[in-house]
Amino acid sequence: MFEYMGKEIFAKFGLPVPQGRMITDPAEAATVAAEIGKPAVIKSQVLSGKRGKAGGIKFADTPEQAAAAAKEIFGMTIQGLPVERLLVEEKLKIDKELYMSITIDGAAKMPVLIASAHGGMDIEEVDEEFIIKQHIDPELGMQPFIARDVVRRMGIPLSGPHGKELVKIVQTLYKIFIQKDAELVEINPLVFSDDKVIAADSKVTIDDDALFRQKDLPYVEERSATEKAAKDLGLSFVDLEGNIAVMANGAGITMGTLDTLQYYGGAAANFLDCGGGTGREATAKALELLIAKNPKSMIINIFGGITRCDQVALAFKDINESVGFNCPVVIRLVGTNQDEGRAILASIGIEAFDFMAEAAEKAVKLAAANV
Amino acid sequence: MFEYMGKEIFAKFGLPVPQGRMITDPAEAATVAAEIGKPAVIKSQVLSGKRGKAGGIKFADTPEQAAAAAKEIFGMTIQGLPVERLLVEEKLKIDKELYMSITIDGAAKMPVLIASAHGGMDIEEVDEEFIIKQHIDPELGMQPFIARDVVRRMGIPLSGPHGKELVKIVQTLYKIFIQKDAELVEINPLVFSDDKVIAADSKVTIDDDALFRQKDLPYVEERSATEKAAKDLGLSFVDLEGNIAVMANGAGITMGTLDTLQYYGGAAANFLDCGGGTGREATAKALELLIAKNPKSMIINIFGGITRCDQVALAFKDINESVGFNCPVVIRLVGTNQDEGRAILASIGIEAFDFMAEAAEKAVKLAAANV
Amino acid sequence: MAIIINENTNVLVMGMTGKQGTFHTKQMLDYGTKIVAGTSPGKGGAIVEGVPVYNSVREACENHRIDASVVFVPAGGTKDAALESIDAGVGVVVVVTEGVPVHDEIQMVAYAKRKGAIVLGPNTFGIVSSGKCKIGIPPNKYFVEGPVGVVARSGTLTYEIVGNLTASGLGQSTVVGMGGDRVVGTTFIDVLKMFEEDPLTKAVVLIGEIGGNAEETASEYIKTMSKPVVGYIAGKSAPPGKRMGHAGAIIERGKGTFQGKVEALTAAGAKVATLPFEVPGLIKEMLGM
Amino acid sequence: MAIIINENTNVLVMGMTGKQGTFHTKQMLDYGTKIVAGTSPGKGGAIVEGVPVYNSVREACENHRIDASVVFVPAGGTKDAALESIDAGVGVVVVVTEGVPVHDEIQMVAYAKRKGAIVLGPNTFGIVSSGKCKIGIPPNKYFVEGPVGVVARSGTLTYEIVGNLTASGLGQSTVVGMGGDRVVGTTFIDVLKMFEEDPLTKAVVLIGEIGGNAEETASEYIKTMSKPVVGYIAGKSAPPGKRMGHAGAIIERGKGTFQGKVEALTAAGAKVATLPFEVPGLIKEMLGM
Repeated sequence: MFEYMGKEIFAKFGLPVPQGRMITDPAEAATVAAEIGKPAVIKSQVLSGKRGKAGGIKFADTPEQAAAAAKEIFGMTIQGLPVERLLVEEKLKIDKELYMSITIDGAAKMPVLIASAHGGMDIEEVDEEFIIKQHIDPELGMQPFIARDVVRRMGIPLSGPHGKELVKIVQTLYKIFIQKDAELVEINPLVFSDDKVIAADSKVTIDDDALFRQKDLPYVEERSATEKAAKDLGLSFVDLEGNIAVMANGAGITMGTLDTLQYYGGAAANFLDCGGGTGREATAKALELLIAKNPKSMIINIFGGITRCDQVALAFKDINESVGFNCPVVIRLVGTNQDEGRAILASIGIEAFDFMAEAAEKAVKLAAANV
Repeated sequence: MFEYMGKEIFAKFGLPVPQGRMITDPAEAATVAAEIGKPAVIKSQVLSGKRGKAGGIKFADTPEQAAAAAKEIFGMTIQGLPVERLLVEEKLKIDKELYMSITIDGAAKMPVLIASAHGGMDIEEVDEEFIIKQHIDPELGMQPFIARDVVRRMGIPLSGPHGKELVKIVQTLYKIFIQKDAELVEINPLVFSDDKVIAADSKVTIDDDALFRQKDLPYVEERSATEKAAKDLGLSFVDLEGNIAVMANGAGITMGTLDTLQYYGGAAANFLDCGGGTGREATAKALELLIAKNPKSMIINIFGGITRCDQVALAFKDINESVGFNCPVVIRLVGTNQDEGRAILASIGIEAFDFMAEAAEKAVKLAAANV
Repeated sequence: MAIIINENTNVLVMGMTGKQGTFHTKQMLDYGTKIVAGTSPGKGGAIVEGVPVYNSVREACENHRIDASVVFVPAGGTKDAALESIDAGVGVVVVVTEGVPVHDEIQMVAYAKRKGAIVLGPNTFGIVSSGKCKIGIPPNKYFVEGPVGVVARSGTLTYEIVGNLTASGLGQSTVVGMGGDRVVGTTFIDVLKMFEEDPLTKAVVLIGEIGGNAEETASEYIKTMSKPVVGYIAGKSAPPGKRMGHAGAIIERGKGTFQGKVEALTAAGAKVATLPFEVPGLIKEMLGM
Repeated sequence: MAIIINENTNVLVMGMTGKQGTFHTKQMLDYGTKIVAGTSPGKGGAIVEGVPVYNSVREACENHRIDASVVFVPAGGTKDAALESIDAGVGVVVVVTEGVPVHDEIQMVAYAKRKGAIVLGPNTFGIVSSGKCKIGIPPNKYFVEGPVGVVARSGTLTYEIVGNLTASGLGQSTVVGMGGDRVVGTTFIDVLKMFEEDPLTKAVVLIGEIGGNAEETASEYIKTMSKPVVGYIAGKSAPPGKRMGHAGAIIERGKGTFQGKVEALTAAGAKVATLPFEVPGLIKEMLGM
């Protein structure tokens, strides 16, 4: 989710954000800067950190300067991502930068709030002694006393305006985290600006698995076209750097296949977990995705449980007869309906392997030979 | 809270209620009945059950009949309460009457949902075997599975339209109960009307102690003028049937004083707990409230802890010198600053008792003698 | 011995800088209570009656061992204060505040149960282990050491009866106020069990009142007790449907009557006093004194 | 013996009338699992594979002793189903469903902890006490009785390794799937402790993967174990920042790396296999076979 989207959510929950708004036309920058009526900052909206270092954040004292800065940033490419949106907002007077986030601690099985009076940099770069970690009992929730104690531990006086505002911000941030099914809500920096406390940046990540009940949230596609196509088939796909296409059934065995390829000196072009119980048609479509990547060889590694070997073999046959394979293919096929599956493969002259290691070694050799 | 207020809350949460609205002018009845465009029911809005038996509920097939019925009911007195508001709503086709409520079980220390497929009468009159009681773990809340199981136990098929609607109603009712700080939310009867399930009546009681955070709720004063005046002083007052005015400090000792009066053949005119630490002025005002009731005698029973005996004595002296007492008064005064208090009383010729029983016996005798 | 608190109990006062908190801090210190810390958010660093004030219970716990806390925070913040103590691992939380919303009471009691904390109140006078430790608001002078355990729903009535006991030469092991609200943290049975096991306690006084069924439930346990129990139930003359001062003191739909409670206690072998001053005599009778 | 489930475990299938529920009911029955009931709200009274279907877990519990349940309910209703089983007192809840919102997982795991229930998953293949009881979705044929306990985050990889074990003559006491999501009900340590105490188990295979720190934490316990442990960690070749199929399988901010896990396991005295097929040999080596 882009910074401006997170800030829109923050604002909706009453969390203080700088005055301003997002534009998709750099020509609007002057108008927004004039509306603000103060020095402005123009921030490229891309899903990457390090925007500042890449020149994607500029300041402007006048609407004219804002227009010039917007023109300069718009269309830039930051870490491969084109800048198509800008956030124009008031330039804050920054007296102090803090850090605050809530995320999920898988080991503790509960949310954890991380806060520091030292913000503005990556939290990993902050000395451990200045980092406050507070787990939140999911059945108790974020009670006011927890928020107060976090602020106290940050070393901010509770009696002052900043302390009082921070106590509210902690509670609001948790409310957003819960109500929006977030995996992460982060404010860095959270700034003291005179008596105010303002979220100068925002990072909000929503749990993909909860999108079905968060339909009003803006959704930003972060996947490659192939990843998205696989997702639409209900499969899990990740682009990798190597040249051997991989399909296996199950996340663990797919990783294991990748590792085995590496062991034999190869490198996978992708991670493709075709899951459990995927049928003939979806499997065929998944194979097409792999072919489109022009790999040097391909390994199909199936340990059939719910997945039926005959369905995989039929999908292979379908593709072989329609688009055809553009590289040598190695198949390892064991488990449910193994004999039927192998018979189908045999009918088109393919012999399946019994063991994963053998199959992987062969796939590496074939890729190396395919120059 | 009046029936129509409860129904307004129900409607706001999406709980189905009959079409219609409240009127304070009987002349509007015809308009509302015409808006409804169906046979209507005109219901007196008073804080009492038994409206039906008292003639406070009438049916009308036409707007003209509605006007006539409204005229008849408006201004009636039901159990001492004048009818000043009417609810005009559609007359429901009633296929079945059910009961549903959520209240607080003090012994279990959690909310309890009570439901029955046999509604329309007092729940006390329903056979125990037809009553479903489901406690709700306050940290777990009303999960859908609980709602489904309640409906299943009510004997309503979950697959049918009534069952599905009831599952939603159980959850909505709990949401109202929690969000509105209710002590009781009750729907009796909850009716099946063709495929619909509709709340034909409503009873909602809000926790007085939570009114500070429920400011948007309508508030209906149910106290007598004296009870309200005492409440405004921070004291607890209840009108009773007898003729001996009572003031004591603490709910338990006040009850104990009432019981002791009864033991000696007397009857208290009121319960007045002047609490702990009430000062001279408030105590004096409380005494005025008692005097205004024209009792035959009065007992002041103070066991001073936080309450200081001198303050009570001074309040007594103040009243004695300003409005004066209109009946004989017995004072029992022990505890904090006892000597100072007694000295003040002695200065105006009053001797305080040491023991509650003696004082109570004396108050009863004085009341009997005061004819 | 005594129950729940004793001479080694370290006490934290929540809302210490408020009027009530400051006043009762002094009273408790006068009684001999070991008050080691107080809290008042934003006022950390202050000193009240010689006791240091912290911003949070956790901060207090970083500096002291806290065994019990007492809450003098206004009703709107009471739930938060009680949860804070429970969350910090304080084992005994005495909630004096009146007028706490009942839904808040439900939540704090549920959390206390989960964390294994004892909550007295809300709306309690507190607890006194006579001569050792007083937490709450009772007047200091009537509570002297002795063999009688007292458990009650109501404050001043308890002082009345404790005063009678003391005047009759019967001191108290521990006097426990459960609180007058409908939802409170501790039941008669919880306390009776502790008295049954406490070597110092030889007899128990149960001070109940109309409303609810706490006394009836307690009677089931009293049947099994080895120690004599004397009851007193307030509200015999109260009419049904009227709330007598305490949120919990109301006869509703025919339940919670005086008669029902007296019958249950009597059937369980307890003696029930008709008037408060009769309690010491019944105790002596049951103890064969 | 075996851990968590055995031949006497009575199993309830939640979502029994769905396609997945019906298919795996048959598979589990074929394996010998005692499936005594199923649930499907609104379909109470139906019979699936000879097993009665009820409207709720509570209704099923009114008619059967239920020791464990398995959840085949779609992701949107999984939390409710798991809570329902836990609430009814079911001691072992196996949540097969994938794609459950992580906030729902947090809630169900918290409630399970409070109620003392064991939750496997979400996103687990389930659990097999070989030859006695299978709950979940693994293929039946590879799981045979024997001395090796297996605990894993991933399904098919487990079948692969179990297949290798069985082919090498090493049967399994119990094979436990913890689930591939970031928040799951059971940790490696929970399971390792049970294996350590289980007389049938002579050695343990821990199948981990990149992401999180479950393997590192487990290593601390492995140091204290009397039984040999062989590890296999998937994801050696995975680049940082990429989620490898499982929500939990991601190297974030330099944490959860293959190298870190292997080092921790090795330091704890476990042997770590480089490729899955090496596991049986290492087990035999450590058992002196």
